[in-house]
Amino acid sequence: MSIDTLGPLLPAVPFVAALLGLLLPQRSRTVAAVLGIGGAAGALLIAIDLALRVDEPYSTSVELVRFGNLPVMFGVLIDQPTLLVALAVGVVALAVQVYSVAYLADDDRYAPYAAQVSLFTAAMLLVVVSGDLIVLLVGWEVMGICSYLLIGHDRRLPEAPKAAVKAFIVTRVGDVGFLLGIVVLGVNAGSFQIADVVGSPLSTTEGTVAALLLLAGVAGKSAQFPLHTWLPDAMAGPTPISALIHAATMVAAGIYVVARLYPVFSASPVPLAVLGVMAAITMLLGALAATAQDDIKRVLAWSTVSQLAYMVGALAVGAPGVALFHLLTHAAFKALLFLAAGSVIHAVGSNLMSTMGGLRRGMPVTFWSTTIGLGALIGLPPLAGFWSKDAILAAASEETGWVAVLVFVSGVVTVLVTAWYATRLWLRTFFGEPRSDAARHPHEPPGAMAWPVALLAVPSALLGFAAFSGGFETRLGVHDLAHLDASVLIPLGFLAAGVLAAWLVWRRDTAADPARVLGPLRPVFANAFYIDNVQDALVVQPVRALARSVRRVDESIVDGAVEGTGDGTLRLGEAVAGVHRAGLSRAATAVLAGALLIGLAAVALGGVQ
Amino acid sequence: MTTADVLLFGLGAVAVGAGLLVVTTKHVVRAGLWLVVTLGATAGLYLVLTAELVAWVQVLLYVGAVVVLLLFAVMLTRAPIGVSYDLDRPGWPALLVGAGSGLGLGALLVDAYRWSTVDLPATGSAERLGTEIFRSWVLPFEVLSVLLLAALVGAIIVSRPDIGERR
Amino acid sequence: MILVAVLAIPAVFAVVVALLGDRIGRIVGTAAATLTFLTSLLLAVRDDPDPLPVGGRAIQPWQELNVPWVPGLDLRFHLGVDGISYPLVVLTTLLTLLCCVYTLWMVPDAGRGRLLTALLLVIEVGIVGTFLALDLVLFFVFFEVVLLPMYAVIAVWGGEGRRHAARKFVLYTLFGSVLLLVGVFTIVAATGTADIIRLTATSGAGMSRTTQLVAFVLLAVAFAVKSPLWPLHTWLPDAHTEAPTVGSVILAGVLLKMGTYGLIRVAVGVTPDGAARVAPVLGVLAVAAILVGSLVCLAQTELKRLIAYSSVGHMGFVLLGIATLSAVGIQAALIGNIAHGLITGLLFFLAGAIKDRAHTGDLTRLGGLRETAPTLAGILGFAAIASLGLPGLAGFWGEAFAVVASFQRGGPLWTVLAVAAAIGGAVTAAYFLRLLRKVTHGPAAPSVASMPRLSPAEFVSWAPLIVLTLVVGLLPALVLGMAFDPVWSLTYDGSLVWFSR
Amino acid sequence: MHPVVPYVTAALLFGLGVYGVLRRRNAVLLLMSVELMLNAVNLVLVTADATARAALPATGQVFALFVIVIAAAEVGVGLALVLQLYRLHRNIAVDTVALDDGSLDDEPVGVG
Repeated sequence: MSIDTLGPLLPAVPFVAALLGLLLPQRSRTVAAVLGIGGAAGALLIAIDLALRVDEPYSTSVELVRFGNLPVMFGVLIDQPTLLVALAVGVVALAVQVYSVAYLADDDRYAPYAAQVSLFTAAMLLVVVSGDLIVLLVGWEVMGICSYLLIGHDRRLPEAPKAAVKAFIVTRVGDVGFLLGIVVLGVNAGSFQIADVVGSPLSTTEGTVAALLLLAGVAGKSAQFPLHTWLPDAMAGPTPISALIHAATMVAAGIYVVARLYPVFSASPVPLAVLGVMAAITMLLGALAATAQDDIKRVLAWSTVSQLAYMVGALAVGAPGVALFHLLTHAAFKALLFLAAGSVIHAVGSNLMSTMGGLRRGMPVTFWSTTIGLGALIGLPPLAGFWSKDAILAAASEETGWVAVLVFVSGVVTVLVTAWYATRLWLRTFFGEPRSDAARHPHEPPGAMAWPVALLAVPSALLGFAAFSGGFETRLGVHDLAHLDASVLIPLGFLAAGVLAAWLVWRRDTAADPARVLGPLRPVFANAFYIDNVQDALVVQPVRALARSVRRVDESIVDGAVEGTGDGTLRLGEAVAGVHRAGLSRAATAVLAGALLIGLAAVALGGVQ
Repeated sequence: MTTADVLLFGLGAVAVGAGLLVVTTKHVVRAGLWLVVTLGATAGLYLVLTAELVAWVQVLLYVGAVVVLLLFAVMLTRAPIGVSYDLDRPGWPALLVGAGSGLGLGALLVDAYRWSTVDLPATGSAERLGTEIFRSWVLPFEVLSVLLLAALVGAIIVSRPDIGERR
Repeated sequence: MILVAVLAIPAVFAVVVALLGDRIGRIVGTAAATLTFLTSLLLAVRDDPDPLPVGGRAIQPWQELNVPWVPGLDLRFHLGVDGISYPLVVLTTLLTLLCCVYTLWMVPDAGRGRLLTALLLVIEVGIVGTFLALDLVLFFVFFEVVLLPMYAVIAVWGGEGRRHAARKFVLYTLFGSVLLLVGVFTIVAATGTADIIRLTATSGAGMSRTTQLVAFVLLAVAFAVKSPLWPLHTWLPDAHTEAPTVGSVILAGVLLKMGTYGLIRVAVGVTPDGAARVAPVLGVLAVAAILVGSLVCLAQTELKRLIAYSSVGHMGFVLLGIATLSAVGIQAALIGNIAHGLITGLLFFLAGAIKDRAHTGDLTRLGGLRETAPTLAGILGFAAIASLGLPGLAGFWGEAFAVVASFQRGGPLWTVLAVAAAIGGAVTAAYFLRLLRKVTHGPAAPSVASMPRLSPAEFVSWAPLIVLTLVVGLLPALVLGMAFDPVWSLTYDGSLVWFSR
Repeated sequence: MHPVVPYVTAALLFGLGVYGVLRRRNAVLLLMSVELMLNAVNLVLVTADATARAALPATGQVFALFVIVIAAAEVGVGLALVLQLYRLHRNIAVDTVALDDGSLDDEPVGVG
């Protein structure tokens, strides 16, 4: 089949699977599973086929609708990074679908779940391949709704609906900026095609405004400061969802879109500076918050926030290719970590690390895959994370300007903190005495859960070496992606320090939580500097109060005015009737006086002619 | 100033004076009597204006019947013979409207006729008026008779409590 | 002759249905509605297949009927359909058909069902007539025909406070119609003709700028009452809350569109200069409608009232689109109309179903619907998500491109309006998700404990709306393809920046 | 003769009649004032016979007769009403008569 039809087919296959899945009655699990996995596998195969056959970027477009002089074209713009990201999405989606079959074995609403995951995959692929900003926005928001639906999937968790609404609202607030950014670009370029938008000349002010507006949407979707508060709460969703949506794909979409529209951002220094500052703050914020979490999924969530900040940092220092490289490696090892965490939770029955401990004997496969994942996360040399994080730090060091310095410094400090919380997680989960009876005799998860985890361990380990192959580098548009030289020693030093510190603190009392060392800072980190409460106080409560007052105003004044006119006329009627209810004599006087006045008027007017 | 004018002036003054007393006297019965004087003066005016039949009809009907009827009413409603002080209401609206209309009309008519003179028409004797009425005014005449009949029957029904018991 | 048929069939059958027995009446009424729907589809057939494009702003109706109606008063029975009115006519006939099907099984308790069906057919005549009329006086006549049957529907089959609501609805709309009448007379007196085609072609046929301004203001206020623009909207929540399910669907689905359609066809078409001068005010009020509508919904506690106020918000977007007076804006308004008709129609069907089953519309006493009635909860979720303007569903195009049009108009005012409208979109998402969390999520509330299953009537009447919302969302060209040329000519080749001309 | 004299007399009489109607509380005196007004009108009619050029001769006087007849009928009915009013209220003060609130329908105040 020609690549022109393959392009649009990429999002179409999972979309069709999703539609069919949604129409199925809820009980048919097997059909739903087949549809889900089939959709994901189909997408992956198409991605692989496209990756093999496409070597230079091509685009197709057919006019979807024309608003005045602004056409909206449905079509694809496929270039090398697109295919790599599409591959990553395909792999992770397939792994999650397979994993979910076993993970949600006891869940009776599996069919809509699988369909919603397929719908999500379709939306993500649409964002990845779409050549038109409006169609990209369609995928962008459908992803948001799927994340809302899937977070609220688990009925047993009371906080799930609230987390789902929060996730969607925070991203939707970001998307207001995203829509306005697209509108600015579209109106300026006269069309929403990415090629036209990137090509058309932008005045600096307009470019900066558009870039900053897009940044709002990216900050919302990729959980960057200040719109990051929804991601930790999104852990209320089932774990495979956290792996797919809140680790690998959706949150990475923001980074991907910035990379795709990079000329708009690099046109003027201001957006890059904002990116840099945002990255620096979020990196540290995420890492520090992760150190004090007791729930294993929340640790990984905060780690995702900080890793995404790395990618944003790479974008800030003018290296979109490196950011995408880290995106790919992060997708692999973070999905692995989440799925492994899912297996651990499945075995232990609770998310809290305080109830785990000593699981390495009972769950060897999960133990080793988590070790690889954590190693990649902290940037242990042979693993993928080391190469991509090192590339970011190298890019930051080569770039001049305060933004690069800021990114480099915060990057290096974050390496230290990441190493610390990763080792803490590793030790508390798999070493020391089991702290609950479920942890005493853990069992390896069933095959359908173990295999995806094992498969994902492969790219987490080996993807770094791909940086050496020429083809991979050209695809990312970066010259020497991976290089070993003196500058790599600095992060390695910080890494070793972090691991050692965590190990030493843990060794003194294997049962206790190393986070106790933080002392008074612990609650601050646990609540992520109370940003969530601040946001709630500064934004949510005032809006609710405004809503109540607007409603009161609307119902009392505007409606009051209308009802008032009604009652007013009634009262006026009664008043006039009252005047007429006079005694005989007053009436007589009135009549005769009236007659006299009319006579006089007649004479006066009559006399006028 | 012919004799007619002098008579007109005199009788007019008498009529107006008596009228004033009708409306201002405190004695109910005296008001009735002053009314008789006014109507008589007006009858005189008609005579001066050569309207004989109207004058005599006036005297016959008005003074004879209507005033007597009014006096009957005064007696039936047991009006006090002497002075009674509750006869009048606040004067200013009445004065305002009364004077306004009287003087207004007067001014209008004075402005209309100034001091022009006109000769008196042929005497309105009985047979002239009779032929006139029964030649061109027969229909109003008949209607009026029906009206009179209806009015008096109505008056009887209204005034007698035992006829037309509604409840 | 299809034009006459589309009006004649419902009119005649309305009388027939009123005379028949209850059950048969409703069946015959539904058959009539089906026939009208099919006939309305035939309206797309053009009189002459390839019309030579006549320049300027003239309307080129696909089918036209121009016959003297009252020669003495020079009134003409002038009907015509084109790209702008066709989708609205089809939407009207479809919604009326669905409502008749709904009343086929879900017999309203008060009064006799067949009278309700008959009234629906009469309302259909009025609305379709308004969309087809190309003569100002005829437009006003059909505009008024809708009023009394709607009053009857609300007053007889409504909820507890139906009398007050119905009275308020009629008097408020009548206030608007009086202004419309004065506006129509001003135009006819000034130009001597009531023919919309000629008036649009000559852009107000020589009316002086002040008369155009006065005429536009009168017409705009009348249409603002009908398609509720913010300060004139307070009849809507009461009417919608008290109306029976079918009444609310028709009221929200198409009655509001008469206002916006009138604004496009009559106000902007006939008095463009007046429109250009009043457009900023209209824009500001439209954005106020969006913000106030969505904020009030955020604090609303009754289900149907919330959906009614959401209509104020959505129509705010449509009116913003119209206020920009550009081709993008008016096309956004047109698809916003259709989308709102479909989605809010579905929402009111659902709200009616929930209220009939749970006997309460109070959000605090509803909850956990998805535990006891998963399909109903699922469809409510779909409708709410469609209504909050999720891209990929019908609601998105109208709202997004209203923002685009407002931004494209340029200037500080319109940019601020665009930003405010976009923020309104976010608040819309907030209150719809709050609605879903309160109604569907959480443990099953006692009022929702025993929910009877969905009856076939409900499925049949809702399915077309769901499918159409998805299809129009994915393929907006269905609605906008045909509307492009008339809108392009209506707005002086796309960018009616009048005063710069 | 100078018509202005009877006209002015009539006008003054009419003014006095109006004054009387509005001033008097006693129903009978009210009727007397009405008689005054009617007489004023009659006087104008008769005088008009002399001054106006009418198509038919002596129309003024004919109308004067008709007015007298009507006046008689009016006084008859008026007095019947006054009697009934007196029977109901024991006094015939005009300003206690309320026009609409149905106070006339209540039971007559003890006869005698």
